[in-house]
Amino acid sequence: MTTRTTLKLLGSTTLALITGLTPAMAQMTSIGPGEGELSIVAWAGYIERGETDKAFDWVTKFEAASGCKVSVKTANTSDEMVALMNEGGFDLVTASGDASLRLIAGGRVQEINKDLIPSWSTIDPRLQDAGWHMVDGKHYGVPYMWGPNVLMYNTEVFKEPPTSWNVVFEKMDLPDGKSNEGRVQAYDGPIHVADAAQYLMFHKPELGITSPYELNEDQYKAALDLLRVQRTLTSRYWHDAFIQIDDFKNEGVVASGSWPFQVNLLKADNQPIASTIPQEGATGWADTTMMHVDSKHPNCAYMWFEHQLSSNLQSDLSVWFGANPAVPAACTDGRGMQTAEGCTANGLDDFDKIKFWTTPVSNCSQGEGACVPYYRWVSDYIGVIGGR
Amino acid sequence: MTAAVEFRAVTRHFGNVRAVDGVDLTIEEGSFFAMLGPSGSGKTTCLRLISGFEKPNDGSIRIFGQDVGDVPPNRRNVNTVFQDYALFPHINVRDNVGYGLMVKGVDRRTRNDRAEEMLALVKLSGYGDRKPAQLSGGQRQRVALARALVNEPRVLLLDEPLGALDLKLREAMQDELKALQARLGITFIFVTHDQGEALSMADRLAVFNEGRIAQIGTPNDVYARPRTRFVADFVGSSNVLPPDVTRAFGGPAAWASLRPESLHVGVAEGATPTGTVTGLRYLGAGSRLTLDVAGAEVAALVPAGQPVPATGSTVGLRFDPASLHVMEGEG
Amino acid sequence: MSPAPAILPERGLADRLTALFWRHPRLLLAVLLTPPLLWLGVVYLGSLAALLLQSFYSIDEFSGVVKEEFTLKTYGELFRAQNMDIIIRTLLMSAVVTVGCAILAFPIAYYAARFARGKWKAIFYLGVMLPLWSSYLVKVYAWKLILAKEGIVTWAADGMGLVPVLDAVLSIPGIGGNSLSTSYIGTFLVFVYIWLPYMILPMQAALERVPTSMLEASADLGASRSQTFRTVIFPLAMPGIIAGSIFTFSLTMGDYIIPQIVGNSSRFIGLAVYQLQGTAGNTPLAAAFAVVPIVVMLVYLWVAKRKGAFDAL
Amino acid sequence: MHSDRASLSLRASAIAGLLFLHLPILLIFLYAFTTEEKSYEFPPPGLTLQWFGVAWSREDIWPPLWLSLWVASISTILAMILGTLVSAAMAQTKFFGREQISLLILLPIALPGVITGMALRSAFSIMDIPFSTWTIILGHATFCIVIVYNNAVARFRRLSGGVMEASADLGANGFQTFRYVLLPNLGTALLAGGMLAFALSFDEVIVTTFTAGQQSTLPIWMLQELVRPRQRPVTNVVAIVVFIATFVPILIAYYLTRNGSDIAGSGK
Repeated sequence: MTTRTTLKLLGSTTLALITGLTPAMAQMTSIGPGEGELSIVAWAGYIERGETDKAFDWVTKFEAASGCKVSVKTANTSDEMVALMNEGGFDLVTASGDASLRLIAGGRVQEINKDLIPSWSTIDPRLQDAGWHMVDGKHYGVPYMWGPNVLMYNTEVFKEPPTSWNVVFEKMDLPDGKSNEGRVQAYDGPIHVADAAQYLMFHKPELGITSPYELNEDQYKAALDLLRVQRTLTSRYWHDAFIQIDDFKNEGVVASGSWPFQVNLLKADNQPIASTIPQEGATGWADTTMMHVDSKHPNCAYMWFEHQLSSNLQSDLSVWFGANPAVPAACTDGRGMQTAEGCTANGLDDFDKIKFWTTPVSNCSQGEGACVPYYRWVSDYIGVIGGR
Repeated sequence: MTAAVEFRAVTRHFGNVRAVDGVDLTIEEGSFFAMLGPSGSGKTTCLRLISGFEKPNDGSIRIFGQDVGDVPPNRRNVNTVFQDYALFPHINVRDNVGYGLMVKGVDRRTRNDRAEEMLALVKLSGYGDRKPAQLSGGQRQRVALARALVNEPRVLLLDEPLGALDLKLREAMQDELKALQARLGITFIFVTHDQGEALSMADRLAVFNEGRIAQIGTPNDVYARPRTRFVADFVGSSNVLPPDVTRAFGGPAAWASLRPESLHVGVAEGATPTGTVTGLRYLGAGSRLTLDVAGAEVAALVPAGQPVPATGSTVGLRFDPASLHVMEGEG
Repeated sequence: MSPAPAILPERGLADRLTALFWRHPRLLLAVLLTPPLLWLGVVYLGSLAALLLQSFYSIDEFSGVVKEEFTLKTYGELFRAQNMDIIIRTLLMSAVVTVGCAILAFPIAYYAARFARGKWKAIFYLGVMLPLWSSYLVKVYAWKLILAKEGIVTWAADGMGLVPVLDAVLSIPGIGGNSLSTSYIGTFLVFVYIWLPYMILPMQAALERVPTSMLEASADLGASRSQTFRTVIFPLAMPGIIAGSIFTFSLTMGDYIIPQIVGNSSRFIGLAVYQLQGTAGNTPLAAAFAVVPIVVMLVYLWVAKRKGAFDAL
Repeated sequence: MHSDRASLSLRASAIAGLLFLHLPILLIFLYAFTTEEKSYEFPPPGLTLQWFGVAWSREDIWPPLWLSLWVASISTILAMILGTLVSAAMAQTKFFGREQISLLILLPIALPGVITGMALRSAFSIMDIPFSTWTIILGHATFCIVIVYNNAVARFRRLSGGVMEASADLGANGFQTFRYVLLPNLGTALLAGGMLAFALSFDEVIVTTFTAGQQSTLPIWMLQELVRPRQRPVTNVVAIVVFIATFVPILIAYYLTRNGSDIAGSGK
């Protein structure tokens, strides 16, 4: 580390090593014996080994059967997942649609060979070739789970489920007669701009929004203006599921966009909490397990791909997280805890009402360079939260 | 007699400051030698050059004829009594005194015996178990002395050893040091800015000014026959006469010194020179007059019992011409 | 007495080395300084240089991969309005926290330095040190609970009938909010609490160096208490305050945990750096942000050095 | 009357300040006994002793605890060596670059931890150094040096320079001076500095998150527990145990340094 030249040299060598490996990395053609280890970047609650609740454990048996010891690094946002994968050292990531394309474009994940995954055919056909993990006809991941971003609310304030997202976007009096100022929350991630856009899509059709992830300058500006109104209503944004749980319990928060995960935990704690998908519909996430380009344990990774599609895992996972399995049979075959009613409650039938998270890019259906790209979402959303 | 310490053209400078500037010096073995001078005159640096804490930039230093340019302090058989004593705070008095023996590998029993002997020498028997912090200033000074003497050095260096003591203790210690030196017969070199101390204790003394030796000699030489105005001024309280005033006193046209106690005040008639009394201070053993003689200020002592002239009166001055000392040096 | 030699013989390697170092004092200095300078000069400064280097790179906005080509684009981004907001917000908060700490610390430091003796001295020392060394994280979470809308402050205000006061405080525009835990006031309180010991200790050290006689001299010359404070105690405590403020200012500027837990989600530099680098992977912009505290602290240290505050650290 | 007694208002504000410092700590104690598991509510719904047992039997506490102890020990030893060396050099002589070095030592603590952490992380990634226990130690030792240095340099300043010269004058070589004079006089200051450095390293989280990779130190474990609470009171139990465990070393450090003007342990 003596001179800048050395630094530069070392830096570029490292980069060359990483990028140089990408094309050379051939797709796997067969699965060998496990390497004994597997490290996964995952959302909180995605990879459970019975520590939180003994009934929910889909790691211990996998470890015993495959000999691959699983270690999990939890990430709180899609941005964090991309950063962790860019840094390297992990085998798998449970990436949402707003991260998966970035990972593919950045050359951080490798194409997978679905022939090595016997259960591939059991995946929901609507997910098999979804655009957030398939590029140029190549598959870059195995679908894991999907779900809506629900509106979580306090049942003591809302005797009837709110029918519109307006409770978190517009200044208004809630059913208990008090203003919603300081009593609602929003997600602390730039992808939340899409929620605003979806709301406008319903209430201001004159803007001509067709997809909340494809916004031209005018549509984008309208969404930001709406978010600026929301800033005046929101005391604090949430980015951590458990801090949101705390805030619903002792910070007086009564409504917020949320995940079924928090809803289930709060309900289990006997809190007066419920959730709904209002008339505007909802954004949602469809997560895909992707494999790092430099994965040191590819055999274990392929064993996990197969394992994650087993219907009893999918079933338990969907109960645990309050979401929908990538394998529809898990709702009905009775091998896990999930039931058909449960899947319906989690929005299995709402698939078409959900706009799945995907990374906004400038070349969109409105034309080349017509849409506002994601990096502007990032910096502008920081500005909105900062009151600008 | 061999020379205990010899300086040949020794120079030591710190940055642009010449702390010691071309000093030649010979200190006889067995003598009690004083280095006298105001602070910053280079005397302490000379001491540190002997002990080895400073190294000369130029010139050479010999101790008992051996060049010590390459010898670090721990191998010089020279010990120091530091100005602030520098006793080791964490060990007791006995171990402080025995330290020099310990680092030479002397066994504990012998070391303790020798330490007790040394403590007895400085009249501190029975204080061995105390920590330095539990001693008075005078006692610490004695411990420092005992600690320096335990190694039987051939030269003992004392850096303002009495500076921190009060007047009475200082006088007692002066006598003791003198007696100790006579008894042990080793060379003592001590640094002081107190001319009285230097005059009363030293066999020979060197007066330092701005890194050079202004004069070197016996106390009597230096006191009675200062070579320069600086020496005359610094040692005692001599009248320093400019050339024209020297002429008024009947001497040559040169700078001269004249001790106040050599001047006798009497009637103006027939006396050369005469002066006007401008001030008077009562000292107990006499009075000190300030006179204006040919435009210069001159001091004279009037012994007790003699009449004291009034301020403003004109008086005559009489003196033994031999006591008018014409100085060789200018500076 | 048998005459000993004037020069003692050399005994072994230790003596030879001692002589070597005595002849060449620079060599000893080099031996002493080389390991720490290698560590701090190469490892630490080298790392800072690596960081600065990154601030001249940029990021590919879509894939999030760092492009290692020299550009000033990232610094340009730093001057965007929302990023300037973060910088100004952070510097203001750091300044206010520093002043708050200084005001709260003074009576504690002054009492501990001047009046506490024996047992009380030990109690004050422990009283300051224990919070300093007890888990930072758990303390911050405890504050979240204290400040929550349904937390202890509200509970106590309710019990004492002070709810209107609390509401009035929370309705102050700009710094108020829905509850203390989601307002700038809350962020400020937690910062002040967490960094307070860092102000007390150097301040106490500086005040302990003020000789009692100096205060007596001032009183003797007819100064009133407040005059003594203004003209004697305060200037003498100043190096301690500056030393302490280095910590409070810098720690506030760099903290990324407190604003995540208490406050209204507005970013501070520390949090921005943490999120840009750690979660968004935008290392170049994070590095550019990091340059701000480095510059601020270098200026701060330069001023502190001139005021002689380093001795009080 | 001016100097002996503090005015009532001064005494009251000093004591109020101390209480302010301790209120949240009382709360931490209280919530170690709450019956509520997943999040905090005030007042706690009930009290129980069970969390102490639960904490004891939680296996995931031990590896972070050992790692933290190990990291803090090694960092402290490194910091003590480096801090002593540099303070010895600074105490000895005036030399060119002295001021710059004192600034350099201070820098890791004067710059925000997030900067130090990020800088080290950048360097690791550029040099292709994988994260390990040693990367954590590297970060910790860097900011611990100043703690040891501050304590040692204050003691050097107080130790009259004469004693080292006196030792040499009496015939001791450099190693003897180090062993018989320097070390005994510096010892307590080094010990105090070392203990504070240890405590600092043990509680550090800001830098560690950047230099730790996959491993968890105790504070990182706590952070994970606090944001993802299962049995949240367990973190309070751990905090209490650490609090009580640090009480003794801090008290010892106080008695070791109390006679000097050097206030130990400022700086984090």
